[in-house]
Amino acid sequence: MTTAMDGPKLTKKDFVSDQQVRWCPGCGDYAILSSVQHAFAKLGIPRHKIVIISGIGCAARFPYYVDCFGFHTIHGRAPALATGLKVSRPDLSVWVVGGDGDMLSIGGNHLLHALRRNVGIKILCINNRIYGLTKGQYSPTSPVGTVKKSTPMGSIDRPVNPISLALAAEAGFVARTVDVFGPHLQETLLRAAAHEGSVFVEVLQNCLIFNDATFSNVTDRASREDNVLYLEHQKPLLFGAGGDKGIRLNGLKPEVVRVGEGGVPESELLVHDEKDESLAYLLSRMEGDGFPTPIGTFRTQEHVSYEAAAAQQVRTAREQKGEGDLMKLIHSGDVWTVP
Amino acid sequence: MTTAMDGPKLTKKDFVSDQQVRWCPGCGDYAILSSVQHAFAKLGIPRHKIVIISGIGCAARFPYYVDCFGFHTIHGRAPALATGLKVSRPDLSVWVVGGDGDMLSIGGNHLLHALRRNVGIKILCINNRIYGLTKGQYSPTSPVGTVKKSTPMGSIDRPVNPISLALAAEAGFVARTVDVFGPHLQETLLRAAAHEGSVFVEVLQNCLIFNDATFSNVTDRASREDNVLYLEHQKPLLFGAGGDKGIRLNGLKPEVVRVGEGGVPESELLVHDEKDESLAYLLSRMEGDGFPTPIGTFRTQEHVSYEAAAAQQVRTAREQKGEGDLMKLIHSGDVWTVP
Amino acid sequence: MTTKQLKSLDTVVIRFAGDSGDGMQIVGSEFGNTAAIVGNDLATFPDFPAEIRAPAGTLPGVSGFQVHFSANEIFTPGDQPDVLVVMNPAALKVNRGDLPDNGILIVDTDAFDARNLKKAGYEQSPLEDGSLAQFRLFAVPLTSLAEKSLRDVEGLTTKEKRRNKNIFALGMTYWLFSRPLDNTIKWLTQKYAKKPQHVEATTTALRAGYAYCDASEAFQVRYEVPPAPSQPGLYKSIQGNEALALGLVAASVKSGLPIFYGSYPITPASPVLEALAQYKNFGVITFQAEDEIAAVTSAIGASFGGRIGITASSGPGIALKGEAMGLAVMVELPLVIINVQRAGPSTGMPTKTEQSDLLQAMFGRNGDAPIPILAARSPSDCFEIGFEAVRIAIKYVVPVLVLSDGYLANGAEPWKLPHKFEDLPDIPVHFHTDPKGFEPYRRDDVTLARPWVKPGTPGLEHRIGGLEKDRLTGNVSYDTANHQHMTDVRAEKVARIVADVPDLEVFGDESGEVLVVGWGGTYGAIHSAVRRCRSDGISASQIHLRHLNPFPANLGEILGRFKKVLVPELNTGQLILLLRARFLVDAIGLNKVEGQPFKVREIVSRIQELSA
Amino acid sequence: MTTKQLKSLDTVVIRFAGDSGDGMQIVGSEFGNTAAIVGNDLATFPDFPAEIRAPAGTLPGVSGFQVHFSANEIFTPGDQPDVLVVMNPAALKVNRGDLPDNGILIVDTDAFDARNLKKAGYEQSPLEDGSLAQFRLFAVPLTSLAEKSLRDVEGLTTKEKRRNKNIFALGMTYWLFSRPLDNTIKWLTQKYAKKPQHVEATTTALRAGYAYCDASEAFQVRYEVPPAPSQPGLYKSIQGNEALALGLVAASVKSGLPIFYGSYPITPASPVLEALAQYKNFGVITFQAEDEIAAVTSAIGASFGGRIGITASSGPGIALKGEAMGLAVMVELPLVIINVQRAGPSTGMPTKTEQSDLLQAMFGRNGDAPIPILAARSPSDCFEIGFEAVRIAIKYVVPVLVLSDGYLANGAEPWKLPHKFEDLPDIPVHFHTDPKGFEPYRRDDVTLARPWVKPGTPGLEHRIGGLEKDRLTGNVSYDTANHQHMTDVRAEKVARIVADVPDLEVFGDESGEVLVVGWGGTYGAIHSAVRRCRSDGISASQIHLRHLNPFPANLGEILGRFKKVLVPELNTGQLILLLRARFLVDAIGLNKVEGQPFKVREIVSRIQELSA
Ligand SMILES: Cc1ncc(C[n+]2csc(CCOP(=O)(O)OP(=O)(O)O)c2C)c(N)n1
Ligand SMILES: Cc1ncc(C[n+]2csc(CCOP(=O)(O)OP(=O)(O)O)c2C)c(N)n1
Ligand code: SF4
Ligand code: SF4
Ligand SMILES: [Mg+2]
Ligand SMILES: [Mg+2]
Repeated sequence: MTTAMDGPKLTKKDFVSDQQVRWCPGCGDYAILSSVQHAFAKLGIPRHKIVIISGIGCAARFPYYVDCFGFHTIHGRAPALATGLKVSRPDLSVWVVGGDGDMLSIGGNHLLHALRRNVGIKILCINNRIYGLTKGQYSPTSPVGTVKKSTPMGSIDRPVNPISLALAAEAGFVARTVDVFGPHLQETLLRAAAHEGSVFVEVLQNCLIFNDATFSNVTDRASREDNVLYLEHQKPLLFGAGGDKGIRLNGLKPEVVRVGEGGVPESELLVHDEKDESLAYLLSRMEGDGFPTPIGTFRTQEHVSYEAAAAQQVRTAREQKGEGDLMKLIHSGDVWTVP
Repeated sequence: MTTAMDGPKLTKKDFVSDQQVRWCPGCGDYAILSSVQHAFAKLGIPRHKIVIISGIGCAARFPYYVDCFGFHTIHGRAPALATGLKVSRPDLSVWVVGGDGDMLSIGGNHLLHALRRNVGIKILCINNRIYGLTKGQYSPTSPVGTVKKSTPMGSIDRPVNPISLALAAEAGFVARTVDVFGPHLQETLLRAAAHEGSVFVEVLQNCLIFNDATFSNVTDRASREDNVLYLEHQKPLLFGAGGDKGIRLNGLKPEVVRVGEGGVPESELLVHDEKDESLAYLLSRMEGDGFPTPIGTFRTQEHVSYEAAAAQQVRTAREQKGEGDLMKLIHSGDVWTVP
Repeated sequence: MTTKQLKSLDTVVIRFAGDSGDGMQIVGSEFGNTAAIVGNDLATFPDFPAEIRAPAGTLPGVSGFQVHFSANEIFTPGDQPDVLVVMNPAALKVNRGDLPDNGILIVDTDAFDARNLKKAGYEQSPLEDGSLAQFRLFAVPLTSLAEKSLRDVEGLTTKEKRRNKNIFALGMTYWLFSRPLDNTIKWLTQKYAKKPQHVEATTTALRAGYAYCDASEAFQVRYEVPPAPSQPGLYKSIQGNEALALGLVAASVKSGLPIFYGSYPITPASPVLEALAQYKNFGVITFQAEDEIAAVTSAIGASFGGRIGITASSGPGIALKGEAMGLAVMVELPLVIINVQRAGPSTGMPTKTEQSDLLQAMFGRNGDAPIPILAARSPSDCFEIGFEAVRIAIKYVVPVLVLSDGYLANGAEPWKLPHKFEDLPDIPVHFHTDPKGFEPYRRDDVTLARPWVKPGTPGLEHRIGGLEKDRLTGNVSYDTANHQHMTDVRAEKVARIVADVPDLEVFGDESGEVLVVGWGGTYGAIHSAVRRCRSDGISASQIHLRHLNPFPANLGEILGRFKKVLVPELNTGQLILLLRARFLVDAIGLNKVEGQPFKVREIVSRIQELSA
Repeated sequence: MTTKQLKSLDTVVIRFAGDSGDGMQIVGSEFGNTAAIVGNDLATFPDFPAEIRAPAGTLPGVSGFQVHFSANEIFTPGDQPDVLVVMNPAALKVNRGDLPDNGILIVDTDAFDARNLKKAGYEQSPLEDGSLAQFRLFAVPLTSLAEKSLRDVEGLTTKEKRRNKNIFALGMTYWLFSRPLDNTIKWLTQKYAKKPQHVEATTTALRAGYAYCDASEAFQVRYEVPPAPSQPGLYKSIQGNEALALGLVAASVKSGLPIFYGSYPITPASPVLEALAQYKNFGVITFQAEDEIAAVTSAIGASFGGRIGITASSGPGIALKGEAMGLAVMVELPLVIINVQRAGPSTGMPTKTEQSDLLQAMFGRNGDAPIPILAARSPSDCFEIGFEAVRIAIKYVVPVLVLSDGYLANGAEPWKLPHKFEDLPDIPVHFHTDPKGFEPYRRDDVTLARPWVKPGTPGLEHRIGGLEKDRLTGNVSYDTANHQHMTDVRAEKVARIVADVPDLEVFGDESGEVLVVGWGGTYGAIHSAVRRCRSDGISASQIHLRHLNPFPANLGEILGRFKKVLVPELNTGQLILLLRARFLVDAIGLNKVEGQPFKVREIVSRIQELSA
């Protein structure tokens, strides 16, 4: 596990690399980058102990811009490559950054397996519901009917829900945040960093050029309060201006209710519990239809990480058989001597 | 959509191919094969309209043994290949058969995307929690601690839950059945065949050679009643000898209760609802810890299938632009004449 | 107004260069379209950064578009510009090295402020330090002139008005080369049909640029480039990717088989997907798969179902398709796999061109798994090659690989259109339907094709797969002699496609000093080079391969007739390896991997050296 | 008891054949182990069906194991058996064609019932129709004799007792070739340590088989095959996959770098994973990935982290790794990629051997992406090659590809063990740690290796990736000259590995008539053939390539010294293509793709033809 080290206090600037940032002006990735740099400075981990692994896409250019170790790999494979690194080097803080195409289309399987294995890598899936770098084809998170370059008559594929998927893959820590919600994003990253085991964070992001305003319901200042549900452990699910709305369970179906005067008492509301897998899944399904978009941590669970278990087996083997002795190994078995 | 056709009544024998079956004696696949052949005979679809697509593995040898069209493709890719076929030929009844390694390890992503796209293919995932054909390495469904060829000290990967995954992928029809539960298996296949859209059926199977008795809790006649929960739409969740046990909800947590005399009344039990996605997910998480293994249909939902939507776009395009006229297309745009 | 001079020119190369946000691709291609309509022969070369919107004003953010237009037949977008239009200091810095002395240089002085100069790494303004003295410099405040010209247009912000500088510049070049405005005005009117204020602004700016030169004292000479004598016919200007999509659709119509196109987006292949998605009324189904493996396997599934399955990608994606291509070889179904090559290895330089995937095409699969390979030689040839690939795939019931590249994909040239439906070859399709004596791997005597059977055909239920198959029944076979036989047959089947490969025609002397052998997108550069050498009296000839596997039947014989064989390739030597191995000819490579097409003079000088 | 005759033989080939369930692999390899202990030189060849348990009694269900043991040095498992033991009619049918006239044939008559005969397609019993008259037939009711011999063993069912027929047969062959029983008894005792009744049963059956021959009138002659004169030293019998795993571990210990082995199971490569999983006390981490792509990329991640990343697969899996191998080429990290080849294309014949992935190894990636390639020539050579691959990967900071094959993987031979730790070459490792003037792509002058830097090293934070990189900083670069430079450097770096490639030694005349050039697992067959030809007075010589890229420095020169060059390969001609292209030598191929190794006589007769 990565632990804080003594040393000079770091600031955001320490994590700004010498590479010119090459995203489109106005791209949501800028805000995410800035939050990541801020959060990294707060981790208490020296720069040389942090590694960012990415696939290919606009989002995947991330490593170039953060002054730590970085590896810009190939499309979709970042979680797999990061698995090899983390298992080899549990001392490093390993982050994986990629877009919705990179992680959920070509890389969906590696994502799933890294999460279910509980490899201690922190995966940020930057979801803009579009392929940015290849100039604007719809992605696996685009809603049905998306009219883009490769779908002039609208897409017909039902989209993937990244949070549901990460939950079904039993990731150790599953959260959602938003590019422009700086403090929330940072706080989420800090919690992610502290978690032992696999982490999946969906970051809603705006691609100004090819899919502008796809999450405007969440980000528009005017409507934000009515459309965003902040998940907080052990707190009732309240939202709306001044917390005038809440989520109540009707059987296994969530419903939006008015809270307080003329409405239902707070005590009837669902209380968030990050340990409850069924609740987390139920919340992950909430979308549209008058429901707010949940933001925050859906679920956490503690299990020994894959890299810790792997290291433990090496230790156990050494205890049981002794540190490997090469010549003994080579000379073992049915050996005969020719004099 | 595939519809029944008039014609001579078919029997199981009509679906027995001339190829010698090459599974190990005692392999659970024999029972599945027989049920598939029985069920196919009842579909009312002529043999030449049925296609089985498979990947690689013991289970994936399926197509050779069923006398219809078949394609034994490459490891993990059957759902993708079947997608191309079904979209091209919605008139065919397209089945995909593969093992847990084939579908959930190398092929996990294709499975996910075929399901979420709602392609009208019927996927049977034959889960024996082992790689049979490559002689017994643990698989993504093997429990932690599985000692097999490649894991002499026990596996450290937390397994995938196929049903949870299929639900998160929003498959149209999600069910579980068991190799030796012949009538249940057949009935499940018949329902699967009737469903428009994507189908995922997990079939628990016994690999006698490399992973014998992995599902003995479910299949042992002695303990079966106490360990199997048959899901039936609109019916309370009862199990145990004479239905003396049931599943009740405590908040969002299921619990096993004694039913009837001295226990709780049936009316307090959870009632199965195939339309409820949260319930389905909750049931998919039930495993061990005194809980029975649910068998049957977890969830169904109706949406237009991918192939129907694709065909509809072609029709709409033709209505809007007219049937494609090649020379008109070639001669369109900024054309000039050199006299 | 003074009377201006009018000079006639044979051939001109113009390059527009500016920031990625400056609309250089638009004015460049529109200049090309007008040249085409005027009747010039032309070739274009867009060269843009990998970033969607690279940081404004920087060197990596520079985007360029070159148009070569001529009163003669031409074959490349030109080695270097005669006229360079630059919209900012970065564009000047990146491009000035290519402009020969005395070349025309038009510069937007408005963009040469301190900030932009610094971004481009200029300490002082090159407009002021005399460092551009060797050029015919026209330093014009394009942005402010454009803005001023739109003073009266309503509904636009100042910023929007200023953005019309590119159209203003286009208007200037139209004056300079005596081009008509109406074609571009028509295009702008269509493009902005829904935004009338933009129609007004752009057309006004275009006219203003034109009028500015007319009025300005600085512009004393204008040029005309007369139409090129072409064969009579209908023409349009076409890019390689567009042409490829059309070729596939044409083959689909001719064969009566609808297309299933399974693809995953990748530069520079995605435009083929995007084009085909427009042709749903031709029955085309486009499937944007989850990855390249699903793309190719879904296409195999479609072919199994009786459509014509097609998949396309670029190098890294083709690498992922290798295993499935082997499956297609084994099951012997028609399939077209397209590789629009880009600079590699790995992610390489996605927006740059290269020809370095030929050996991957030949050998990038496990086992002995031969696949026929075609390569387009020019943007419009992509139509023919796409069509031919489908035809061969169907005739021989075999997967076929097509090689294009970024240069062809994005470059444009005039295409002489097929006139009538009958001008296109027929593509007969035979689905086997007779259950009598049916055996899935019994072959046609001539083509060695196995029967193509659609699932759904009564009585023909059978099974195929990637395991070795019995020579007749197609059942799994581990028989030793059968494996040898099937391996030989798969090779022989591809070899027999030579019957459909036209003999090579030699351009130039039938025998002699230097034979230049090329393949794919280098055709134009090689052809120009060989012509130039020949007109200088050098005995140089050219053959160009569009069929890489199998080779044309007369290739070996032609190679033997020349003293020296030169093989220019945009890779480190791939075709040459095949030629040397096959024909034991001591061919000499001319290899370049700079992400750029050959310049004609690079080839010329190598030919000169060899014939010296 | 009559006195039996004892004859001495130089060399014997014995083949055990029976149903997959008959335990032929076990008795075959145990026979081999005993031959090794006795001091014979030996080579083994297991040949089994693809199915886990193919249907009993059928032809595809037949499993065979051949042992060649000798008083002389030998190099192959033998072309054909002198002694054939068959456990059922199917095994007889499949194998009898290989047994020469007068060969010894031992048959289990108990298995020749109507049902088994029918399954094997015999209309009547070949034991009764005289059709085996040309052989020295010993028809023995092995099953019932085995059962009877175990009459008194308790705790076993009749069925279990009858299954000891294979051990009974083994005992018979031990008598026939005067082998000691104790080694096998020791092994059985260990194997069934937890099931004493099995120890008793198997050892009893073994002794019973031995005693049966001793007693039986039918067996009048027994043979002895004296020990082969070997170099003094310690030996053990080893299979290729085992040796490979040991070689990797040895290199790990020598370099001090723990192994990360990322792999996805596939025949015939999985045993390497399974072997390495046993060596966790050497710090080995084995990672069973979700697919081959994750396997290779996880290994790249591990190498990035400072371990030695290794991945292995067979042809179809290697096809999937192509894209990531390109990444490894681009980022220049040490990595070992192993291909245990099997018969292709596609799924092919997974349990059969072939050498048809050489060109895939060379070219199976997009772009110009050269990778050094090593190939093992015998089972024990897998140790050396595995070791050497790691050494080169580390020294040159480069991915290295290793080719083995199913024949080497499963075959065994005596291996002269390295005696002392110091007998193994050192593998120095240098991780760059000095931040002063650090540039990620500044190279070593000699090896052109770039610095290997572990994340976690203070002050060396940097970024790498698959886009083309600047020649020094490693930052993304689209510069044209830089791409040319980097492409050239990547090629040059691989070329310079020639410094670590020993010159080829010619076996036979240094120049002359026929030079036979091979690579990989065909070494033994070629070597035996050349020896045989030479002893027949033919001027034949041999060179064998273990380094396929770069080639040894003296290869071209040697090729030039012979009139004819013959290149036998278990593919349709892959090395030959490289030789012809590189050296313009008119080499002649001897190609076979039957899923079986060469027989010595196949090569002999081609050499004879060529030298005629
Ligand atoms: C193997 C491979 N296939 C395809 C591509 C082309 N490609 C690059 S990025 C990308 C998708 C980008 O979308 P996303 O991951 O959502 O990132 P974004 O650009 O939106 O941030 C694709 C398809 C590639 N580089 N490699
Ligand atoms: C690309 C590729 N990788 C690996 C293999 C080897 N392989 C064949 S089947 C299989 C897994 C079999 O397990 P499963 O899918 O669970 O099927 P089962 O045999 O258990 O029915 C593997 C790894 C292969 N054939 N192709
Ligand atoms: S294309 Fe979209 S995601 Fe990519 S840099 Fe531009 S705005 Fe950002
Ligand atoms: S190995 Fe297991 S799954 Fe495969 S055929 Fe044998 S029993 Fe069945
Ligand atoms: Mg995206
Ligand atoms: Mg399995």
